[in-house]
Amino acid sequence: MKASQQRRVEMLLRIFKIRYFEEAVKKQQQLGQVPGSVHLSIGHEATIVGASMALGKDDFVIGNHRSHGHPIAKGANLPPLMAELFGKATGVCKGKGGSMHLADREVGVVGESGIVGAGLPLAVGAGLSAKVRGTDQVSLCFFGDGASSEGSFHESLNLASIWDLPVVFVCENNMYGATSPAREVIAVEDIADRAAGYDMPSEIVDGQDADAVYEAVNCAVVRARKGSGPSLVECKTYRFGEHAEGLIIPVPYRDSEEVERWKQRDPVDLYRDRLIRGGVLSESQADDLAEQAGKLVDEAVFFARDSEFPDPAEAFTDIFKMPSAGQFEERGHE
Amino acid sequence: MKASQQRRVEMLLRIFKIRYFEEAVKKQQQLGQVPGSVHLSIGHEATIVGASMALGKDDFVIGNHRSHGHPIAKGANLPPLMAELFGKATGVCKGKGGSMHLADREVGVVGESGIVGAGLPLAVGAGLSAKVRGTDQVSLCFFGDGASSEGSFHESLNLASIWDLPVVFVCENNMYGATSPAREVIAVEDIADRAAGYDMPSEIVDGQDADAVYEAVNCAVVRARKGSGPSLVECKTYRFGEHAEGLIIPVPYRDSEEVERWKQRDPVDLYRDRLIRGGVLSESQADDLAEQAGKLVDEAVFFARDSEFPDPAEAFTDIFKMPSAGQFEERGHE
Amino acid sequence: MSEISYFEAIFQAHQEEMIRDESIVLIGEDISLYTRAGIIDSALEARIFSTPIAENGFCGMGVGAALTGLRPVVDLTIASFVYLAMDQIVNQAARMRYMTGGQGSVPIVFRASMWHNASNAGHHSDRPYPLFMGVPGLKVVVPSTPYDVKGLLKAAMRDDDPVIVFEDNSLWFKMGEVPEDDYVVPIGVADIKRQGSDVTLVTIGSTQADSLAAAETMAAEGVSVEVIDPRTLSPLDTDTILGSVARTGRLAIVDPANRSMSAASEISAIVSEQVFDSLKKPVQRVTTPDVIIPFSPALEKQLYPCQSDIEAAIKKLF
Amino acid sequence: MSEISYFEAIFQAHQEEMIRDESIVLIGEDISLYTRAGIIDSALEARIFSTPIAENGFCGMGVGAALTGLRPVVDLTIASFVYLAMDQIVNQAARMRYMTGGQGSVPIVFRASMWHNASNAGHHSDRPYPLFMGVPGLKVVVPSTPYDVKGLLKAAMRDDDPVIVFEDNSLWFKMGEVPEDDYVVPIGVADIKRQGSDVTLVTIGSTQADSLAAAETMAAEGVSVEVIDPRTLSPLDTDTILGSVARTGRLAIVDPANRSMSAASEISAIVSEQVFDSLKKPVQRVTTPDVIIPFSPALEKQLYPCQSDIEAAIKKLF
Ligand SMILES: Cc1ncc(C[n+]2csc(CCOP(=O)(O)OP(=O)(O)O)c2C)c(N)n1
Ligand SMILES: Cc1ncc(C[n+]2csc(CCOP(=O)(O)OP(=O)(O)O)c2C)c(N)n1
Ligand SMILES: [Mg+2]
Ligand SMILES: [Mg+2]
Repeated sequence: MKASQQRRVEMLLRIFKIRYFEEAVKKQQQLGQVPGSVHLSIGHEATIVGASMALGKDDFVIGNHRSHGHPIAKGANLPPLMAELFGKATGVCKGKGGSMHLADREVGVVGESGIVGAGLPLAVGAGLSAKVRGTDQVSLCFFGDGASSEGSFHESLNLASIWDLPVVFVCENNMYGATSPAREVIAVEDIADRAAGYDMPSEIVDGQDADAVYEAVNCAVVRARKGSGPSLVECKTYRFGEHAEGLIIPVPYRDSEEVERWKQRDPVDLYRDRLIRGGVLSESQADDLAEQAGKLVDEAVFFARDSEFPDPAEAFTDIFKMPSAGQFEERGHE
Repeated sequence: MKASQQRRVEMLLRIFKIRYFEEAVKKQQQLGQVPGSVHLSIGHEATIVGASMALGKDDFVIGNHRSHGHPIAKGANLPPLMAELFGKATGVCKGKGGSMHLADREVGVVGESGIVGAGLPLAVGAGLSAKVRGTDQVSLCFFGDGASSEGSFHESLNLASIWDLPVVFVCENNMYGATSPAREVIAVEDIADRAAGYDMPSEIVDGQDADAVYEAVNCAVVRARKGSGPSLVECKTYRFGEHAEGLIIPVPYRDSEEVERWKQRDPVDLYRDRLIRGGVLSESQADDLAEQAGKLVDEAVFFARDSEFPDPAEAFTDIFKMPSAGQFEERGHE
Repeated sequence: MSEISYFEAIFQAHQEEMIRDESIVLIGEDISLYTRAGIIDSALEARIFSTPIAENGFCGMGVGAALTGLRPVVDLTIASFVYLAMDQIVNQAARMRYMTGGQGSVPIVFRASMWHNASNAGHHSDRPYPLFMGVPGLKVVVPSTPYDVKGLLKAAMRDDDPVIVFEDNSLWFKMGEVPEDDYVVPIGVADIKRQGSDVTLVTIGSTQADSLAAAETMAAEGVSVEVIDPRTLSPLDTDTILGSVARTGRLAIVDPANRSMSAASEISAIVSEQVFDSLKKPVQRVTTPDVIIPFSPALEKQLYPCQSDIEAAIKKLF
Repeated sequence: MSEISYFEAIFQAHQEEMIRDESIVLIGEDISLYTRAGIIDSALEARIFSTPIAENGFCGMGVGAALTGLRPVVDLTIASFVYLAMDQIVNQAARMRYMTGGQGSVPIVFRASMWHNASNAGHHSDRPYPLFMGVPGLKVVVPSTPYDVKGLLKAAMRDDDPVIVFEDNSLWFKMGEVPEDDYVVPIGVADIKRQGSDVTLVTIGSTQADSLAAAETMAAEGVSVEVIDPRTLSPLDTDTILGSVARTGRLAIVDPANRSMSAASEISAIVSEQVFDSLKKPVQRVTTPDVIIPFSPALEKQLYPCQSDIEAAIKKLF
């Protein structure tokens, strides 16, 4: 099923939001406001938004280390996300999770994992939960080409398939896992070729085309929702920047020509132009959308910047929901 | 390539050896001579022997928990194997390994693992070793249908494929992992269907037909030896007895009709009859072979029975090859 | 009260809690046997997921289900298989609440049965609870009686945090009194199995019977031994242990795990730190030595702490 | 002698040993960078296997290769990923020699770099060496200086047993003297980094600098602190530690791991057991508290043992 025009406009807005959010994060990281290193989604926006908008509000999303975009695409408020990246108390995870763990339960983003591949079993579990509880929720898992080499990929696809769980596996295949080219470390060119080994339908789509991603994922979601089981959607995409900002990689590992070629297909421009050309919105409406997104991102940065750091004692809360006697006497030093 | 007549006779001999060995183990287990529980190969003999005889003396084999047959098929001496199962000092592993870990380096059986699926990466490593050292050795890994659900299966096949390692993956698909029917826990009927996901050739063979297994594995071995990479051979077989002798399973989980149907295709009878019908040997020659195998097994049992238990202090050796200061003061009690 | 086995107690807990709470599901290998063998009522079948052999995958599936409204009980069967699922247990189950700033709860129970002293050799004989005692966010219990295993499993299933329960295969057929009525054994509370005044003997899991027997023998020699079963190893009920040692001044810890990095080591360190001045003699650890478990009974049987080892350790305290 | 960084020392060890011994191969994620970035001579490229993201698989591959004639050095990169490969490390690498009755050797080196105090949060900040100290068959080293890391890595690569080396990311750019000539630091031998007579301070890994600084400060206050780096945690050089404590009667242990089940706990237990009568005061453990590592520097920075913590602990010993 195709997205409605209204939804497509919202998709463009969210694509803008992710792009500007990530650009702001990059800048703030360089300014020393965002501690640690950050894995940006720039280049992946069409995949992320196309897939997420094919879900309903109550559906579940599980992300990975490159997941700033996932909650945004699912409709999250930006300020708590940005504040999290700043390590502030107002962060969506109170400053405890950070860049690689931007869970936002408000919009169904259940968890994100800094451990490559670890999200896939979690997504299967969310699917199991929907099935057992008798809801029609669907669980969507984002993972990279690199993650598809982990044993957890195999175990998860098999588990989801044997019980026909409502899970959609979305591979953001950007052709590299850190510096390792997929063609050198993955025995097949298309991850989708592995779906047959789990008796699972799969589809390969242009990950720079938000509509194409939406349609493929929507089809998988419909299938999952009616109890027909999981699917694998492979989105061919590309990361425009470094593996992580704040992490030095001493030598180039991608052809600059390859990078340039992909940048020609910038998902922001592609989708903006398509909607304008298709008469969905005018150029100035598109500019308004972009401006709106930019404002929201700016506000998020201000919010993050103006928020307080958490009280050091917060380091010792949230370990257990139901604490038992005796464990937490020791505190850190000031 | 087909096996020579001489080799086929040796194959029959080894099939007999395994069958009688396992029958003896079962009996000795019941008599209390073999401690713990034992996973017998009865029913799998044609697969084990067909595959192992397709290897050369210097090739590597990695087994699993159901691996009494693997060293025998590779040409091992029976007495140290039986003594191991008795927990005696003369055992091939000095009584330290037992039934689930009958490694026998003399015949290239590098290791066997009580951890389902753990042998696959080891086999890939042996293949890597052959490649790096520039030998033409091949590494063959036996594993069950159940093991194919482990992440290690996926990781191993991918690793072997990307570097074209000389590895042959032999699945002994007996349709059950302990009490779990493959059809309920594995999303595809044929494990071989998964090979395509690793750009790997695969073949499905009748695991009760030693010649068919030999030919398929031989083909994979030739391919591996000439540097063309790994293969997957799936052998459809059946275990005639319980998952493990010495372990109580409270309810039946297999159709007795199914069990009977498979027992009609006893690999010992099938191969014996085929060789006789094919004029490879006479009935009395076949009986002689059987008798020879029986004698060797009897001798192994006597050897095991008459051997000493290890000195208790042996529990503390072989932990390290190069011990360092200070670690082993404490001893057990007498 | 009725007299039931440790094994029965485990499954009474399952059955009763599954009836009480519809969100409990069971996940594990070969567990369709539970209903087929009549161990659990077949009316509960739809909530029993008999899995492929994929420990990391199905543990992670349990975590995902726990995060989204279920209360999974995940059976790892033999404790030696925990190594395969460490990532999901440590990195995900135990950390998810914290890393999400409290947004996500992980009410999951992992069960692992320790098999040892039965010639199962190096890949099936571990007692790996110490590995999990240093994992913040995870509760670790090691029940030693039918009463405790039923009560602790029930508490674990009602807990909103992840709990890993190390059962003991060698206790399956041990009988014990269990109340007819619903009860739980609270997590984090030790039990004084025998009162005493001269020596504190902390005993973990299956070593309890030998510890109590040793206490009896020592009583005959005029030494009064207090036997404490921590039951929960994390969070540890240090109050009970420290209180006892403060009175007795003498401590031996019996722990079937390997000596190095054992629960005994941790308890020893805590006690030395907190009530050093009460200690009359060095704390004694009675453990399995640092070996891989061998197959042959001639090698294996000697390894685990037994009554005479415990008595010897107590004597060293005087 | 020349002055090089910890990072350089690591790769000098690799390069020199790979040239010395053709059977050494490197296995790990993204390590094709080694030659491409000129960290290792590109002539050695053919023995460098840059892997897919499959920790259990490639660790097991290393074990299989070690069993059949190679000497693999397997890089797990960040130490928090060890959980994924526990089965191959614990059940296979460490146990294979024993379970085969000595038929198989596993000359393998696992490397894992500990990243902490850099806002990498809960999935990338572990210091998990304690998990491996209770694993018989495995040697555990935690080098803290360029000299030690080079010498211990070389020793590990020449060892016929599996060795896991926990490097420390925060030390990468620390400089130190290293001999021009070939040398090894023997596994299992502690190093007295500073002589002293009043207090024994055992320091692990990256806490050494703060420990030495604290010792200096205390010296100014008239307290003579002996600083010992065990370097190897398993097998532990108990002789050196016990000998020192027998002289000083006072012990503090600085360990960047979480408090419960830390190396500090084990050392405390051993010391209390063996030289109880020498101890004048309870052993002090200076550790990271039992928390998951948070992302925000406001939460994280306070957690690790620092100089003032160490000084406070030393003061408690009087
Ligand atoms: C288990 C594990 N191994 C290794 C890493 C280090 N690491 C972080 S991201 C990454 C690459 C992931 O590649 P992919 O899955 O393709 O995602 P991408 O970064 O390309 O979006 C690696 C190796 C990790 N975080 N977790
Ligand atoms: C990691 C692990 N999980 C579970 C087990 C328990 N177990 C032993 S054998 C077995 C079934 C294995 O099935 P399969 O691989 O098909 O081999 P088969 O026994 O049928 O020959 C199971 C579940 C184990 N030994 N290791
Ligand atoms: Mg990628
Ligand atoms: Mg099977």
